[in-house]
Amino acid sequence: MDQLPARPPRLALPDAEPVVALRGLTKRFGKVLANDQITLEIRPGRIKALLGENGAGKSTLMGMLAGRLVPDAGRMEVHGREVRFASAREAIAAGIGMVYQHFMLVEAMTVAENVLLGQEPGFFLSPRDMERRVAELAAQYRLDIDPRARVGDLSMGEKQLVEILKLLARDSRVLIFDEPTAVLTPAETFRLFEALWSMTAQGKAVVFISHKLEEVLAIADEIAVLRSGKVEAELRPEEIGSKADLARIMIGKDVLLEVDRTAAEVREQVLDIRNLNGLGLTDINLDLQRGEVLAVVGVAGNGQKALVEAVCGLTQPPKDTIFILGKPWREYYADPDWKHTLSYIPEDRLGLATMRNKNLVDNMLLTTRKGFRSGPLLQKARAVADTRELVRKYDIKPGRVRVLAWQLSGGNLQKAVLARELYREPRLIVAEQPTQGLDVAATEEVWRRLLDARDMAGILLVTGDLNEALQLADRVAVMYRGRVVAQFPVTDRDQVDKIGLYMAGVTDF
Amino acid sequence: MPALRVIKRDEPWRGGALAIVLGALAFSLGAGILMLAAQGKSPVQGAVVLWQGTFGNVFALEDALRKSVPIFLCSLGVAVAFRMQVWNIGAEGQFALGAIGATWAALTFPGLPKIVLLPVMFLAALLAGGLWALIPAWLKLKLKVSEIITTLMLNYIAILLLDYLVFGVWKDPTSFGFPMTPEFSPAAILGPIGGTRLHWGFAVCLVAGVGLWAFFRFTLLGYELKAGGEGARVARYAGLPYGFLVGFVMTVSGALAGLAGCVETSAVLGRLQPSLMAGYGYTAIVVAWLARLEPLPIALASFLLAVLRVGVENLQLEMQIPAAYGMIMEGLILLSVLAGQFFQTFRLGRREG
Amino acid sequence: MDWGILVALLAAAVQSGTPVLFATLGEMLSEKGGVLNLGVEGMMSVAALAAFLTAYFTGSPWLGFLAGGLAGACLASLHGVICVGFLGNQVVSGLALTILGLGLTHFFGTPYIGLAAPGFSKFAVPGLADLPVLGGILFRQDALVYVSYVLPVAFWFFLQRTRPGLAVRAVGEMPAAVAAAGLHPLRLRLFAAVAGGFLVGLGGAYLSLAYTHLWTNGLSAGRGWIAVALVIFAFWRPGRAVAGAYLFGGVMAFQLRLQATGTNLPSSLLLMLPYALTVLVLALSAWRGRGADAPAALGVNIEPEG
Amino acid sequence: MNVFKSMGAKLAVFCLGAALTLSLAACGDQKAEQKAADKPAVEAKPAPAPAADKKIKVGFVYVSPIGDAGYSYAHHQGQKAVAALPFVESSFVESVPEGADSERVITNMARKDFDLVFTTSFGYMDSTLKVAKEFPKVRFMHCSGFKTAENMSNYFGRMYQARYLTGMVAGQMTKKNILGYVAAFPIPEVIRGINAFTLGARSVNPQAQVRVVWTKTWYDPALEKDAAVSLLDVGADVIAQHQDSPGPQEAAQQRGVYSIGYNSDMSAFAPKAHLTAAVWNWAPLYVQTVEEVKNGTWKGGQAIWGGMDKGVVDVAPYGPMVPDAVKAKVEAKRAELKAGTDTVFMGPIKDQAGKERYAAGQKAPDADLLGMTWFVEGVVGTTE
Repeated sequence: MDQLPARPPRLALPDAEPVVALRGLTKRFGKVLANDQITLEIRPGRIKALLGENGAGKSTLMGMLAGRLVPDAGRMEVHGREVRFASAREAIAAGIGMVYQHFMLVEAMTVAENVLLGQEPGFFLSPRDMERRVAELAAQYRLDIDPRARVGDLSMGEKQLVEILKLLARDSRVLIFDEPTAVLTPAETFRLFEALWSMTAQGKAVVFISHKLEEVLAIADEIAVLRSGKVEAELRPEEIGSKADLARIMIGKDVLLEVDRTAAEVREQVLDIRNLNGLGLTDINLDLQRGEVLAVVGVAGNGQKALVEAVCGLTQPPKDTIFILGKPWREYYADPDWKHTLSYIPEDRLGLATMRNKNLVDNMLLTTRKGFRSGPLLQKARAVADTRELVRKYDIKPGRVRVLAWQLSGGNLQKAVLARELYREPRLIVAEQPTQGLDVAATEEVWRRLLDARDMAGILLVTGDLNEALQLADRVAVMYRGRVVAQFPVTDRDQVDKIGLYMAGVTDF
Repeated sequence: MPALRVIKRDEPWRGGALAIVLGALAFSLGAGILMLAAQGKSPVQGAVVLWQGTFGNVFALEDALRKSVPIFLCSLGVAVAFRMQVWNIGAEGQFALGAIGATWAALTFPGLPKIVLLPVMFLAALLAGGLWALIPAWLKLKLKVSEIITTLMLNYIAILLLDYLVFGVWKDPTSFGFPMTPEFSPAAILGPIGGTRLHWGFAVCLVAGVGLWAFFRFTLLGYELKAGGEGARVARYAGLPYGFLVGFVMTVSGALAGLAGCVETSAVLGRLQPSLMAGYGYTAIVVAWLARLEPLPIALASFLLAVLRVGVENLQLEMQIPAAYGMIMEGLILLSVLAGQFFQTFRLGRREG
Repeated sequence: MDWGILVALLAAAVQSGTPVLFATLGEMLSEKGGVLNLGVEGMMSVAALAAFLTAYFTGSPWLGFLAGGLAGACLASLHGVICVGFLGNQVVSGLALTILGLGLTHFFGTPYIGLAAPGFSKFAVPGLADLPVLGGILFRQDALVYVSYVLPVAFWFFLQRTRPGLAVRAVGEMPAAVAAAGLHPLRLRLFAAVAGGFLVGLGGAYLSLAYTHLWTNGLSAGRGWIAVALVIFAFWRPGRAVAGAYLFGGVMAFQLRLQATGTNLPSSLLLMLPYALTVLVLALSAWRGRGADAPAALGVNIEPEG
Repeated sequence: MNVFKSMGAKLAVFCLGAALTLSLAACGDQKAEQKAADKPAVEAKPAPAPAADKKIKVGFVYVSPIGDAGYSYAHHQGQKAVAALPFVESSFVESVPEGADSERVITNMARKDFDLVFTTSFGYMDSTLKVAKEFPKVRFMHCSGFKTAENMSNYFGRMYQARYLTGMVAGQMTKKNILGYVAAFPIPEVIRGINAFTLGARSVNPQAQVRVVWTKTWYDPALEKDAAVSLLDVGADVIAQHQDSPGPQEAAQQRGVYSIGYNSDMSAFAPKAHLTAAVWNWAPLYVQTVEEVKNGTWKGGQAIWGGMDKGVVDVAPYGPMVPDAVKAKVEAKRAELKAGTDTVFMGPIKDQAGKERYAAGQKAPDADLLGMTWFVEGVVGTTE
């Protein structure tokens, strides 16, 4: 993470009139006050970083600016004139464009079709014309992309280029990027930064939303820190002493995301992957012992998902490639016991790990139900009692067991999943992006629980967050295009420094 | 801009389900009355006549109860499948197959004593209905063919199969060529309960309804079925045997519809004939959805729609209102409940500013 | 079977395939926009009645044709409002629409049964009709069949080569992307559902204006359901919809001719053919692994954000 | 209320078995005898007439929607004639499924003090009988069955007579000697009609051949038209039908060949093709029955199988293309039938396989006609 590019000399722009001014914007979701009286100014030719924890209200704020959400109170001004956006269309017309964290792209259509969707020149379309226009635009900003390619076939980095092209095609004057680097390799991040600078050089205003301190310090001209829905501070990078200072402002207390990690005793092997080929994976060889954490890192979309799904039984791997708790995959999945086996904590908490319209008891039973059977019957009363106990032990808010999964916040939902899976006393834990979208407190707790779990299990941690990997893991495996390109202990500082290169597929130095 | 906007509820609306159904009924009744008025008929008289033909009349109520038996059983079956998000709209065909199965048993072993023959008939009906429903389940699992279409096409095929049998091999030689099987032997008839006009099919309903309720509430498999409704991926995540579950719900679903066919053939007709098919399998879908797939509400909703069917006859007799009126009401009720369920998770709020 | 009979069989296949073709394309449009509408059967019935009544009272079959389309669109808009606006379950809403549609036609249509309205008659297209074989099959039909020849091409052109077509395809795949692009996903879905309903309605109109010149209850006789199945069979492509519709029409025409030439097969079994074939064809196309061609957001409602 | 068009309910519409009590004896069938024994020999005695000042309430139960333009429609025309009588109050219920539903509807009518109830489908027989026993003061007329009671008679029409006449017309008008017959369901009523039509055609044209296509539907104009077209494609040049829709008529008109209608005069649908039609006419019988009730002369336990002599069936006026010579031949036979001389099923009659079913001079008994399940010689097709 130390390879972020150096900022080019900042242009000495005069304080131009703000292109966008937000005055006292407030937005509520049910009982949650997501944005409270936010006032901000965005100026042309500047990169404004919006820094804040998950749940601080960054995305809500930008959602209102992009016309996707309607503010409950407050005003927005564009070039000094008050505006009200009833839809994204009106925001786009006012020159405000947004690149969302989850790409808003139609996978089944071509790059050109995606870029020009809603922007087509006439009623009739000529694919050739559209492709030519997009190609010209890409050339103008030196973006390398084939307008005829199907978006579904592109890498994450390329997809982001398509999103940027969409904004450029709309002549947006304010470009909002919501956590744009989460899915990029360091090299791609570098390229993105260059593109952002070249856009500001052409007078565009850029809003860069992130919770990554280094990136914000590297790229921003102005930094606004959001906390609990309020603007906590507005700063210039040069006013900031250290990362720790910035973190303190962001979180409100001295928290440096670090956990004490004592080595656990390494015991028997719980996972063995031998020469796994297929499912988009090539030559995967991994092994994991009880008592250790193996982090699989890499840019999203490089085969981690396929690996996890195969290990966790969602897809079927080729024969004799995966061995779980000493058993071949087929034998293990023929009839796995609910206890002392594999626990999977998936990235998709609401869609896969829980049933959104069911209460906590039913959700608890999802993977533990066999522990509550007596003959053909289910011991509901015991399940309720145990769920109640878990809710208390893990402090899952709002503290009731009849609450439905969708009503929980991200952190509480993850705690509930964790509680359930650890209740099974697993021997092997597959944790996939376990802290994505969680606030600092929740992140810390998840980390702590995972480290504690090493006593009983080996942990396969799949994450895109290098800090997380380095905090928790004993060993790191880097994936690129379906291969494990490097595997090493975290104590090997040389290798650790090269993770960024590995993630970009560079292995020969 | 004091416009209204949609706000997601923080908590699901308690008691909302009942309010929605009642609201939908009121709305449909209102629309229905308007339609009468548009036809130049007196809505007040219509309401009175409808009341007299249903709740105002013990005889009609008894009949509605009899009629709700097949609707209830089919609807239970539909609900079992819908709970797992398996869209079985083939209750009509499975009903036909159940009738065919029961008839086969009744015609093949006419000499058996009642105590043996009736169970054999029930078993044959359960098997026939269940296996028939297993075809779309198999196609869905092995070839990913949408069960919506296959169950529907199998309805047509089942009805034609029934036709083929009663027009052909099973035709009563003494029926003067009419498409019907010989009358069943008395041992194959599900008789009335005591001196009432209700038949023992009610006991079957009670057993099936309570059994299913208990099954979903108390058993592991029942829980697994509910969880399986979240889809194949969640099922695989949770280690649920998804394929088995789909096959199981379709079989149970088909078996219940088959049971309805058996009861209707044995208790009401006493022989197999094409007039058996009266669209209960489709009404069952309306009922299941109205009742939010729960057994007790299904009982109430089947009775309600049976009452509607009976009451519409009185409307015809007294006011010459076409029979299709009942169908329109069925459609309206279902559509308004669907729209109303929106308010289960959302509410309207005032937009500020 | 000699040439003449084969030509007659294929000509009949084209005719009985035509209403199904209209309906299939209509359902396909709706599904392309992400709205699964199982109410095709009800929509076709109502449309057939509306078309018949309009032609009967105005004397103009073309007005009737239009009225059929509009009636289909009206019913589809009901489905659209319930599913797009109120997030109703699309499967159940479609079924309800079928029940309602059949009820409405029985209720309002009964007094008009047995009357004859002006309709479309077959005529030979000068020149083309004299082509060997093809002329007899394709160019001795009624005007609406000729309309149906143009329709799949227009349908393809609309989806692939026009602005709203692109937007409709996008909203069936990923509504959020459409919203982000500044378009209105709900309006687009409603449009797809209603426009699709219009085409389905044209199919219904064909039944009472061209296929026969009569009105009756149950005129669609299951053709709506076949159309729903054919959309899957066609992998959401208009070209294959044509093939599917004519194949279905061909089987229907074939079983009747088999009887007419004197076969000993029971007619119940012959009448099962089209339905059995539908299941078989679906199984075969699924076997070839093409289910993935369905629009990604088909049947998934768009939740409001707040 | 059959949502998705199950053919089942409509099927029974035409289950016209018209097995008369009369014929039961001739039938000699064990089961039939048993049935006959079930009910006491009915003493045919007039039921008392209702009070003179009160209107007579007459109810009708139909198996299908009256709008089907076919079977129930024909009965409904009769109902209209009855309702027009000044001393009558009449009502009806349509689309009543056979079985439990019909029992309820009939009972409902009886409880509402109807004086006379017509139940117009075969499948209503048992429920009518049951209700009749429960309500001895109400009079019941059941169409097309074979059971009766003290207050229940049955009735039907000899449609085959009209079929025979239309067959004579068709047999003379065909040039290719192939007649097409679009038929609904293979039940005796339909088979009998096809046989009578064939016998009529071959009586004037021994070369004539009748080809049959089953549609398994009573009213699907599109399918029935298609079926007619398929017959035209195999060379038929006259199309007859036992269907309720004029679809086949349209097909014939469009091909420029001839057609024979059914149920009612269908010439409006195919003026250039329509030769004639075999038609029902229930009005005279219904009006007569009501008048009997009024006068107190109505009797239960009767079996009325009315033919052309009673005016229940007839042929529609001939189209202009029918030559006088053809008409003359047919009219001669028609006069015979009107006079009550029924020789339609007079031997020699052979079946499809060439086996002689009735020897020369032997007349098929009514019981045979009611249960007819085989085709006569000259029909191409199967009764399955």
